[in-house]
Amino acid sequence: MNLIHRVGAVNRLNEETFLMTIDSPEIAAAGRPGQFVNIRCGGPDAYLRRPISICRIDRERGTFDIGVQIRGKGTEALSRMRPMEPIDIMGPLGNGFSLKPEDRRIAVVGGGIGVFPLLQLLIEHPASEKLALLGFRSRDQVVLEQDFQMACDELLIATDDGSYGTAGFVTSLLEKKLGEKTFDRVFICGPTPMMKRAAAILLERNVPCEVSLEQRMGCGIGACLVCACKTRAGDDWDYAHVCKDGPVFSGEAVIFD
Amino acid sequence: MNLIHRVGAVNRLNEETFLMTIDSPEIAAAGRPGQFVNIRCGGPDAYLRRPISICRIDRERGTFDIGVQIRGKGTEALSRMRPMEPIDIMGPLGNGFSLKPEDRRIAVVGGGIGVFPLLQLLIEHPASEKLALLGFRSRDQVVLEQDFQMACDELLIATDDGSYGTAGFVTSLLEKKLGEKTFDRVFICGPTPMMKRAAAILLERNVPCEVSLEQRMGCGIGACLVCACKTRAGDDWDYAHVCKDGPVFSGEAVIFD
Amino acid sequence: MMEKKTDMSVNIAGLKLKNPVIAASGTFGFGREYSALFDLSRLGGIAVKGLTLEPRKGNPPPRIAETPSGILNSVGLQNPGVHAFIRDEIPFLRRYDTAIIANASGNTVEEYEEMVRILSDADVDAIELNLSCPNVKEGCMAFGSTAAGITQVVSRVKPFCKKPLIVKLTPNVTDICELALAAEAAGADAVSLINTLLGMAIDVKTRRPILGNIMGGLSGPAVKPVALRMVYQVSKVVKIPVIGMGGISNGTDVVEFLLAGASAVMIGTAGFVNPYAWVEAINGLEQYMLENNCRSVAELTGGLIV
Amino acid sequence: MMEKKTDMSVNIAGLKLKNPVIAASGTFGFGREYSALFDLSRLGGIAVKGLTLEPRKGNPPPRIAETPSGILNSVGLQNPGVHAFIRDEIPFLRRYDTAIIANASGNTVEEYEEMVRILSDADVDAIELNLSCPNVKEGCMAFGSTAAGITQVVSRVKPFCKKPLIVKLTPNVTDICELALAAEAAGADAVSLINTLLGMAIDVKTRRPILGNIMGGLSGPAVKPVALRMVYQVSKVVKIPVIGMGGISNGTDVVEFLLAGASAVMIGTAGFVNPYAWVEAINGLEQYMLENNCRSVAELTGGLIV
Ligand SMILES: Cc1cc2nc3c(=O)[nH]c(=O)nc-3n(C[C@H](O)[C@H](O)[C@H](O)COP(=O)(O)OP(=O)(O)OC[C@H]3O[C@@H](n4cnc5c(N)ncnc54)[C@H](O)[C@@H]3O)c2cc1C
Ligand SMILES: Cc1cc2nc3c(=O)[nH]c(=O)nc-3n(C[C@H](O)[C@H](O)[C@H](O)COP(=O)(O)OP(=O)(O)OC[C@H]3O[C@@H](n4cnc5c(N)ncnc54)[C@H](O)[C@@H]3O)c2cc1C
Ligand SMILES: Cc1cc2nc3c(=O)[nH]c(=O)nc-3n(C[C@H](O)[C@H](O)[C@H](O)COP(=O)(O)O)c2cc1C
Ligand SMILES: Cc1cc2nc3c(=O)[nH]c(=O)nc-3n(C[C@H](O)[C@H](O)[C@H](O)COP(=O)(O)O)c2cc1C
Ligand code: FES
Ligand code: FES
Repeated sequence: MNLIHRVGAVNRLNEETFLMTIDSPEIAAAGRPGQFVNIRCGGPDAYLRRPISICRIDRERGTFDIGVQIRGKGTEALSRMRPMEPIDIMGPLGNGFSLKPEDRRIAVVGGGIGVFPLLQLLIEHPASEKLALLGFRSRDQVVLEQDFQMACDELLIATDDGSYGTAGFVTSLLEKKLGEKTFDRVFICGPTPMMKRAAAILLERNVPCEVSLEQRMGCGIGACLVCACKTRAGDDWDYAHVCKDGPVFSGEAVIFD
Repeated sequence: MNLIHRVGAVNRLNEETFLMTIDSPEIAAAGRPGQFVNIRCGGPDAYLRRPISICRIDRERGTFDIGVQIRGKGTEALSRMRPMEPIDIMGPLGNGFSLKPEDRRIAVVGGGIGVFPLLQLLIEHPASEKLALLGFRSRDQVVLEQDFQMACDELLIATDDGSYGTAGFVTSLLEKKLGEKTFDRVFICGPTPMMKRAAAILLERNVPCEVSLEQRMGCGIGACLVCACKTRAGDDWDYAHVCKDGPVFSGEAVIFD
Repeated sequence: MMEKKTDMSVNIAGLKLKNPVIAASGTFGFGREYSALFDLSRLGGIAVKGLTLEPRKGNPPPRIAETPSGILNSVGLQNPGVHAFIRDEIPFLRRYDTAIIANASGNTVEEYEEMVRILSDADVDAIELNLSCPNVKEGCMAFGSTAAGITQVVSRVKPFCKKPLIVKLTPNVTDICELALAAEAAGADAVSLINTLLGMAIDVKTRRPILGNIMGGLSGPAVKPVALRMVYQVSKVVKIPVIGMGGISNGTDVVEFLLAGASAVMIGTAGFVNPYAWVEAINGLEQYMLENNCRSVAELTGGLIV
Repeated sequence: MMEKKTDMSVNIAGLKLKNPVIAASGTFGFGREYSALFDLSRLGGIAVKGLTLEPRKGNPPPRIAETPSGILNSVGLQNPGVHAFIRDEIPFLRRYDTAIIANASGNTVEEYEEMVRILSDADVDAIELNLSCPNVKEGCMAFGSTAAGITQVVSRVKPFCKKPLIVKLTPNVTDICELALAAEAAGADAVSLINTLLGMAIDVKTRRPILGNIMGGLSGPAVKPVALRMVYQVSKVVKIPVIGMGGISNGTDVVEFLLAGASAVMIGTAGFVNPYAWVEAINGLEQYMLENNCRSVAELTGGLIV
């Protein structure tokens, strides 16, 4: 696996979020929606790599985009990288969302930075009808609206404070939409409470769904077993590992607690 | 003390040595020859500051130069800093060389990177006759020759392998010169064996000398006591501290062992 | 309505500090050098360089090695002796409105007793018994690494101690709680921890140890997780206040130690990298308290939710 | 004249390794994941994920926290059990020309014995007894932190052990030499050290520990000075080979551990940051040996000049 790639464009999306293009024909060719990359961000204190989802892939140009929210030392260091700088990335990693031809009508439900992996999914999914429900804290947190617009048939946005789109949680949008129609599969990514709620809503209505989980990681490839998440195993439960068994899991499999 | 200064020009002197100008009216105004600054070099692994001598001061422009040899993580990170970048420097620190009007005839004896602090000393010293004896490993290690030439009356260079100037050690040059004339004071900076030898030669002939010592440092200001060096204390000895009592010591005071 | 300002003061077994940030012993000398950089009155207190009965020269150089996110030191208690401290340094330190904590070491139990007797009559605010220095052959760690040793020293000095008595513990032990409990039982008014972790660095070019003394004490951010764990463990078992230290570099780190159970903290190594670390940590703590509506430091102490 | 190539091989009490670099237990799984990145036959050996008699689920997440130049982990020995290992993993590992070291833990002395009996009849090259895991409640650290505990376990399993027996020591003790000597006396063929230092990390925003299990084991470059010191101390007192580890990231670090007294080394955490750390360390060691005219690894072992 080649680790050294190159930073392309870096664009601020809002005060704390940026979109970074990475030049990497290898990752662009191999990457699938829902997979992630593990980035060595540098900076004196960010020892471990940071897992970041693949947000969009341009296979012709051999580049892919990541959308990143600055949270701590690592993402902060990452945000200061400049075009043309070398960047140390392992990827693509993890399993990605399912792309089944028989899923004709799909929806994505994204919250905050959880929207990022859903973009490439919408772009690439073979479904004939695609709905995107995205939730943000407020108007200034809304990102990639146009890009999502172009990648789906209908885009609905909810903001917690009502400063843009519908006021309230994206899960309410989901419930409302489910009153109107059903879906062959729904893909969810966002804060855990949101995913838990959304998955519950869908399971209740027997709509299959996939969720993309987050967990702190070590190796990023399945060797160290630190990125555990609780999943159903028959009548019992077990720990699966987000980096290798996920980050995408079927909604029924995950035990949110 | 203001810690944040700005990198000016950075010029390679040879493969492993560079000269860096720092914009800092404060340090330029307060700095004296032989004093040093303590630099936070950055880079993931260079935790401590690095002590580096003041090499030249331009008080009008409010800048000073340092000459640095790349040895490890810190100096390596320092070498990658670019003009206009902010740089975290404590200084000026330490005591510096004596600048006595009664010292009419002086010589400096420098070896390798030990030549750097001697440049500003030559520039600023009030003596009427100034000799510079500089030793390097080989021709490609010779640095700042012109600058030294302009700052003294006579410059002699020795190289270990004879590829430039006189073949042999700079201490041999010193012995030869002492056969011709004497000096009111001699200033020495370089590898420990060289300083030990030079000081011995001079003490034998009752020529006062000053040596600039190196030691690994913590605080850089005299509080932590890590930068100990052995000095005479009456009939006994004691540990003095390079950062506060030095880096310049009188040749008689130091116990080289 | 009057706005209630955040109260930063703490009271450690009778030792009143205006804020919980103390300069750690051995990293701050007797304050003179840092007084040129900032007003020492900003500090909660100053634990002065480790004192012994007689002056000590300390260990051969090099006395410091850089390690990943930390340092090793092997100063070996170089100090002018307790009498010179009282004569030359206390008057200087008293010019500032900050607590003076005398850090005392001895080679024998008798010497510890003598030190405590002398310091009890000196103008210091507390005595910190260093039972944990890894850099000297006799005394110190020898006493400090067993509960019996701690009991022996602390119970011996306690009757003569007229100041709050802080016992400083070494982390180089199997069970730090046992040591803290021994100190408490023998009369310590507080414990401080951690001193340095014994470590070593090697130069592959020369094939020699970097430190003149071969081994040295590890401090700085690298040790913070160990220090935090020990503060957490100890503060759960003792009733006396715990002063936490080990790798603290800023206000966030201070809050972590308080949450883990510390009543005050000390900062050392971080000051070598950032000479304003102490002041910035105080400011950072205050800001955290304001942002989180903490009225007092005590509200944070032991506030970890588990 | 034939040029003599540097000989990288080592022999640890009958365990022959083509080079002294082993993947540390728990950081390398059973090799499958890294086999996609490089040829496992490059490695001197692989210490597989810590095994127990029964499958174990391990501790609740989060199981990792980043610390300055290191990490804390609290995996808690999640593993499929020794039988699944023998059935499913050994055949895979045997495809590569590298030594298989089975890392074994037990809750009781009986379990340790049972593990050693089972693994003695399995196709592994050595057994590493994990007497030092800080992340499980019973067993392990409990036995591993006293000489008596080590003596008890090691002398119990030794008669049944048909493979080189490596005893892995915990650094969370007052005197690591005492433990190493106890292991040696009870029949260990080698000791490996260090396991992780017990530590903790706190999130000041949530006021909770970062790890689901509150405390965890510190590893990575931060612990290197402590590990190096312990390897130095232990190798001076035992006659059996010492396998050194703790924060090794590259060839230079490997040389440091060899000079301190190690006969081989293990690398773990560094591989999370650089998945080629093991291979690069082997290359780096070889380069050092060539540049310094070392004919064999044994020439470096214990070669520190003090
Ligand atoms: C599969 C996956 C995909 C992700 N995709 C994205 C994305 O597309 N865009 C984006 O902005 N963020 C994404 N995240 C979250 C991102 O990894 C964290 O925000 C980031 O690691 C925080 O690092 P930091 O240095 O800023 O914060 P710090 O607090 O300094 O991080 C300290 C440590 O905690 C870990 N950590 C902290 N928060 C998280 C988290 N939420 N998940 C995993 N590890 C964490 C860090 O990796 C690091 O090891 C993803 C996480 C996972 C697991
Ligand atoms: C008073 C003084 C003035 C100096 N002036 C100059 C100068 O003008 N130009 C120049 O090139 N070098 C100078 N040096 C030496 C310079 O400080 C070291 O080369 C530098 O610290 C090495 O850092 P590193 O990160 O490259 O090496 P590393 O090996 O990574 O350093 C590891 C640690 O050892 C310390 N260290 C290593 N070598 C030395 C040394 N020789 N002296 C002190 N600490 C050391 C480092 O500061 C650091 O803490 C001076 C040293 C002192 C004490
Ligand atoms: C250079 C140096 C000298 C020290 N000297 C002493 C001392 O004399 N007495 C003492 O009790 N602790 C001494 N210590 C230990 C510190 O007080 C403190 O316990 C330790 O460094 C951990 O804190 P830190 O990581 O903030 O430095 C010294 C530490 C350093 C780095
Ligand atoms: C995630 C993780 C899991 C570990 N699991 C085990 C284990 O199962 N058995 C064991 O003996 N050591 C285990 N260790 C300890 C390592 O083998 C090693 O002793 C320690 O991490 C120090 O080496 P390092 O700094 O190179 O990682 C584990 C370490 C880590 C980081
Ligand atoms: S991060 Fe190592 S197993 Fe997932
Ligand atoms: S470096 Fe601290 S006293 Fe010199």
